[in-house]
Amino acid sequence: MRKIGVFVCHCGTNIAATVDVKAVAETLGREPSVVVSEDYPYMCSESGQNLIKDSIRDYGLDGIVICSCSPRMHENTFRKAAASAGLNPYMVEIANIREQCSWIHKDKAEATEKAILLGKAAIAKVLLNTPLIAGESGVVKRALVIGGGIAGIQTALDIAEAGFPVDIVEQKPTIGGKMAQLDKTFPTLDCSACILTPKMVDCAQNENIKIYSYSEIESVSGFVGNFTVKIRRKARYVDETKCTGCGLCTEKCPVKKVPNEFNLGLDNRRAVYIPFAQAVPKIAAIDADYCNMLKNGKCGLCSKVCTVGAIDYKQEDTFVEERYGAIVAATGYEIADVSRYGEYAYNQSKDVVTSLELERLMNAAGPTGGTLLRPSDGKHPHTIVFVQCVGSRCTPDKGKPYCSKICCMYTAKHAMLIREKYPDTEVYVFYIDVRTPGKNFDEFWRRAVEEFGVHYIKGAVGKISPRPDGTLDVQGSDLLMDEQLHISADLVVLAAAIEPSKTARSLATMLTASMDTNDFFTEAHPKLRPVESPTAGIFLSGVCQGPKDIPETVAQASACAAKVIGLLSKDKLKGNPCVAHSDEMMCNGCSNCANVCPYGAITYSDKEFRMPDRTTKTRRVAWVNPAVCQGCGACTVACPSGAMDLLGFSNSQIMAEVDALCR
Amino acid sequence: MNDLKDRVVRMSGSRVERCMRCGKCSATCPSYEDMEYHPHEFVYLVERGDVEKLLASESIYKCLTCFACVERCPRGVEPAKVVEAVRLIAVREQGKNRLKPDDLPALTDADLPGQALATALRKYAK
Amino acid sequence: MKIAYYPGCTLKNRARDLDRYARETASALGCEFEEIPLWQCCGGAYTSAKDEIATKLAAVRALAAGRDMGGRVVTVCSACFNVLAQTNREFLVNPDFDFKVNNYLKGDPAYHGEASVVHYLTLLRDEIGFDAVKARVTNPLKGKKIAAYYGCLLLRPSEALAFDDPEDPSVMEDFIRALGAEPVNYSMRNECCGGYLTLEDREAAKKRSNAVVRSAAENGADFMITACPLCMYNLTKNADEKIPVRYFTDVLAEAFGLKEGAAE
Amino acid sequence: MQVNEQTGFVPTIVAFCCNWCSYAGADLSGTNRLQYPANVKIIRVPCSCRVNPMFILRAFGRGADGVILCGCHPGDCHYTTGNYYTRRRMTLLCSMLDYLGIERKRTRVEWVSAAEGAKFAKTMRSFAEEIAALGPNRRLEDLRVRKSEPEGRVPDAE
Amino acid sequence: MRNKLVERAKELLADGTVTRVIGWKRGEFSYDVTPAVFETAEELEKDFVYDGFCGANVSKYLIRESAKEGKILAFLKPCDAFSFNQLLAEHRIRRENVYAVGIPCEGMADIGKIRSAGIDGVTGIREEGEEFVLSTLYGEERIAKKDALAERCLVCKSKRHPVYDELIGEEGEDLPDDARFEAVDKLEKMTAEERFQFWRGELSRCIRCNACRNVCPACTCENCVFDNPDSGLSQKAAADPFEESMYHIIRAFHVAGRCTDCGECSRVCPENIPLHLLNRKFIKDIDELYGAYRAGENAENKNPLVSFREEDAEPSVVHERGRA
Repeated sequence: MRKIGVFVCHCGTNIAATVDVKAVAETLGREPSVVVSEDYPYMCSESGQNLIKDSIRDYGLDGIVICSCSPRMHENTFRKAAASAGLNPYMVEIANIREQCSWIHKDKAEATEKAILLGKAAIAKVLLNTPLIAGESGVVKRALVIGGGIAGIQTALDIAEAGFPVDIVEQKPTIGGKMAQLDKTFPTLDCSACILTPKMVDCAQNENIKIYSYSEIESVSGFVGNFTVKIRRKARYVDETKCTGCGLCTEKCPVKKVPNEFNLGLDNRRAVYIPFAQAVPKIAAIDADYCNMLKNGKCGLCSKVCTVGAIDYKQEDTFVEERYGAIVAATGYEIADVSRYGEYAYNQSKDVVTSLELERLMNAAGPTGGTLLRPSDGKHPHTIVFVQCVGSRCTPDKGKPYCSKICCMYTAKHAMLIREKYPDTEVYVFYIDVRTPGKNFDEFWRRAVEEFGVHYIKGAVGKISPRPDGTLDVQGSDLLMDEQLHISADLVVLAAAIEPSKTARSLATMLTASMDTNDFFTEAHPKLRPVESPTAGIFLSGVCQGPKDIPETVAQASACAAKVIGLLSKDKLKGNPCVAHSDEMMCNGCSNCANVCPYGAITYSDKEFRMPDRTTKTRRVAWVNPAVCQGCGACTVACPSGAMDLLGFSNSQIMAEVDALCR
Repeated sequence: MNDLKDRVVRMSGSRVERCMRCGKCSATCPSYEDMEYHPHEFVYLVERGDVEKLLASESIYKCLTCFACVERCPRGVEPAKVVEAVRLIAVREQGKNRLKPDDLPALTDADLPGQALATALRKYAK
Repeated sequence: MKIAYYPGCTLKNRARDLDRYARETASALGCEFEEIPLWQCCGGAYTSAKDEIATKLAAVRALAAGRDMGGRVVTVCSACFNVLAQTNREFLVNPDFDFKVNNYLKGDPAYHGEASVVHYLTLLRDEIGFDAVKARVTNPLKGKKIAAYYGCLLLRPSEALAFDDPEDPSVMEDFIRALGAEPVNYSMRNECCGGYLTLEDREAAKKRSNAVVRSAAENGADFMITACPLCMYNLTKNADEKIPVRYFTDVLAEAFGLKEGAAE
Repeated sequence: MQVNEQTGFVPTIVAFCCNWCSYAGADLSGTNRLQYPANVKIIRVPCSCRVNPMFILRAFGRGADGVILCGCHPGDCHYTTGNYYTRRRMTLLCSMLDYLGIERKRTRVEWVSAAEGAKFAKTMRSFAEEIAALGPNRRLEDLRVRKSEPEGRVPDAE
Repeated sequence: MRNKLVERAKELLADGTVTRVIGWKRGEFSYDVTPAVFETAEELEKDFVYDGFCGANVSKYLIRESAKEGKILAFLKPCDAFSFNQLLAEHRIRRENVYAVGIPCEGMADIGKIRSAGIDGVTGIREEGEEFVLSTLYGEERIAKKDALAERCLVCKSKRHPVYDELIGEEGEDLPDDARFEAVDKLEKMTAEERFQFWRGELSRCIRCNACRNVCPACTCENCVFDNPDSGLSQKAAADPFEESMYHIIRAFHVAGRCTDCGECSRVCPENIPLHLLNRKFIKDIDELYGAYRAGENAENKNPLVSFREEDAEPSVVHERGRA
């Protein structure tokens, strides 16, 4: 028989005024296994704790029940006290006789009776408690950053600066992401490439950073501190170790009509290409969909001109497997499809463009060399209309239900830059609201209006009609004037909604990280843990978590890096010992538990069992990784055979409580 | 609190409270110029419960029910259905038929299709 | 192929050609239009109000007849198409409507939206196929620049009608190409012609027709085609600019050599 | 203590509360001194999804007159998805108990957040009232045993 | 049909595709047919039966059989195939060790019904159109199928095999569910008091023989909770009469979302308790609340109890449905 000690706290008068604490201690003291039962004014005080510690030692207690305030308040205090007296901290149970008894009842007899019952339930439970030891697991001191945009770059640089190796996996042939495509950045109007490309170079030169460009995540297994990731290195048909990035092949390639994705298809590139001049790594890649040699074996020109013999038409996808302690998702965003809003005629006219296309049209390295020209006829546009909120703030059937957050500011930027460079151009912006919270942001858009004379019209555009003379008839509303107006525009710019990368969902599945209905990664807590996924060891950087601009992205990226560094600095991770465990003798191998586990903590393997008749039998059984399990218990109920149980809240413990309370 | 508003909302099935006041309905409306109250104002006034103003306005007879606003509204508010509900409340009142069968001969010519008469009666009379 | 056919009132008087050529061209393509017996006028307009039940019963009866005649109803007139399709849709999304209608219908067999409604144009596109149409053309309309006019009734509400992309439709353009002519793309093709407002406020209606016809003319159309008698009226009677407007079935009959004194 | 005034019946009520929301909600109603009947006894579980339907049956078996399960609001689960499973399991269990003719009001599921102290107290008050009005739990008793027992009530299993 | 199956089985044994065959073997009486494993052509010729009494579901036996060496040929009626597939979904059967042959089923006879019709001493059965022809010790008797078919066959859910390697006979189709839920529907429409009386009457007959559990192809746990002293449920001797009913509730809950409604539980119950009405209630609720779901439909589907939708109904729906 176990020896249990009971300690009833008065909490000054908080408990003692409504509960007859002496009676409680006395009654519980008569319970069969209770060898000591005491009451004390403040059990959490040092002397109260000493009373507990002394009793544990003096009576050789196997478990203790504290009748006091909520376990959410002092469970840890009493566990520590128990531990210091040599009792396993998980042999402590709390009966909550303050919040759930003395504070809510007035009748002393009633409250006392209830307190006794709660105490009995706690005794019933503690009799079935088992000593638990929090498991420890090691930490692989290497981080993986998925996505090489500004978010991924910043996170990687910060982690590398702290001295930890970090790998960047980027699906494009170069890092840089969307920011590399931008012309200027708000609210300072500094050149995007000028501030980004040095960081890209830093990445390439930092010896702690390894860049896997033109690569994708193939699979992820493991758990916090110890992930194993398989990376697919797509064949680029150019030997990375040999290519010097001289660009000769890209000049000689005879296939000239490949839509240039870096310029959003506004001009063409060759079948062998380097995305842009400052690409990192600056290594060519061959586009297998267009290359004549790869398609029908005829050509081979690039191979002939390459002086270092880097071209390799036989290259195949290869795989790298690496272990990481932490993984950062930095998968960024895409521009949502605006062609579904046919009234804006995006598909009908080349002169209706998205804002990102406009960035390229204004960029000195873009298809027009930085001179703003209409895509249809290459002429200067004189009247430009901007349409805000295209696809944002819609009901879910009509588009994105969220505000894309960056459009108000970049539109003000575009309008301002255009008016500055081409003062003869009239610029109109149709807006629903102008949303500019942020340092120097509101001042920025006011400048667009006040100093640069941009016409802001509160209203919407209903229809854009291409006319035979090449102009666009923009029919809109001006809600303040209460009129419908027509503007004959040369160029229309749509502030398209942004959406998470299409690759994010499959990645989230691999990471067992949760996502919201819009495919943004969910944070562990929206306010207090904004850069972590609820899945331990997975961190979030940049727009993959929600729309944000560059300053915010960089801030979050660094915050994310701090969290990663915090994790990688630890040698051992201590787990919560109240985790699920599966009795493999009873496990059916049905996978129900794995199906409900939100953390991917459960894996299966075939295991041999010796049968009573000395034969062996192979069965598929579940195993819970205690380092990953968070102890919710969903699996215990999903398990049909009862093989799965939860330490600290086992079936028998809970049923003992039920029995005690229903008696 | 407001019977008329409730009726309009019930008849139209429109979720006026979803409106974010972007004005796209009014940007799209072909009858805009001929209206005193425009589609977005219909939605707003109904949401505010000011249906009487709309009932008294000629605007209710100007909507073509072309459904462009319904199609393009980013919030699924369906302004044309709001206009239609207000108009029906107006014409259903005793003696408030906008168009009477007796008016028709004067408005008709030899080419006018029967469809126009049927539609107009359905829209303007009870 | 046999299919239940709902002609509608206008096709029985003002727009007889629309009706006649529809039947004849369909027949030439191996499709018999079988007229629904004892049909009544659809009402010309679908009233969106939820409490309007009685005004939709004629459409419901036509739909029920269509269900019993093979499951589908084909229409040629845009308005009839719009009313029948919207009515049918309501059965599928609004159980309350189903319940009330069937209360009215007591005596008649119940109807729950089992039929489907197709327009002759989508029948040509989806089932007969424009290739078959093209193959049947004996008198191609070479060199003709034709502006397809959709108006509103064929396209909106797109969710209920599921006819074509409401902002950038293509079925009539493909139709025109099948006949050997060249479609004219102009932005007003899906905007309203003024509709029934012509009775109430002809001046307002005129503005609409003018905008449509001007847009077609600007883009170099020789003539326009439509599926709607009311559009036909407004575009020809109300617009200041004069471009010939013809029914699409009329043009189809011409290309098939079914019209006397074919081709100009 | 909730008592049925007419019959003097004092119901036994078990409340399963998830540690992160509802148990914290119960604590909050205590902190705010919001009263609810002393018949309600709380069992703490990490998540509502830890509650096996058999715990509820066990409670009924051992003499509970009402069982209530409280968890985080769907979408707010500390473990992201636990209460979605709870919702399905409990819906089916409630439906089954109802199908067996056990008064459906004896089992209840409520979502109570850590901030909803007032809701917790109110919910417990109304549940206790309902159970008091329903009277002692009728069980699916065995006719074979019933012969030797006094009318109506089966002895508690101890 | 029986001969066709035997021929095919012999071929597959002969060419080495399989080493064993699972089918049905006659017991002491002609209607007392049980699943059996055959290893040779001779055994097959001698003992293999396939007739209107072969209601037993063989899929559960495959858990044990597929763990052995060598491939086994399994003849699966549509019902068996659904159970088989569900067991595959739960990784209980080694698929590579089973050669599944789908066989047609025109419904199985209920010996109880035949006896109640006054036909005794049955020695054989065969089908003739809409009738069963029974040879008895006293001569031949005929009975309309509708009067002799087992309840589960009268409301047959499907004549289709969701999984097979080979099919003998024509593939059938899913059948409409309307009739299947009539009895559940009827119970739902009763008052709570009537339902209570009904179930108390039914479940009080239970003698805890565990036959329902032992036959159930979903009840395949390595170690059943009712046999496990640590589960808190092992009621070797029920402490309380309530637990008798609880046994059936827990059992139904354990198989919820996994039960293929094969009806074996009711077939084997010596007290004729309509246990399938508990399982069917769950199936009906799942269909109505979470979308039509058929356990065993395919091996990839997720049991509705281990999946969810954010917009799922609240448990209070039970109360609301009650009011309607």
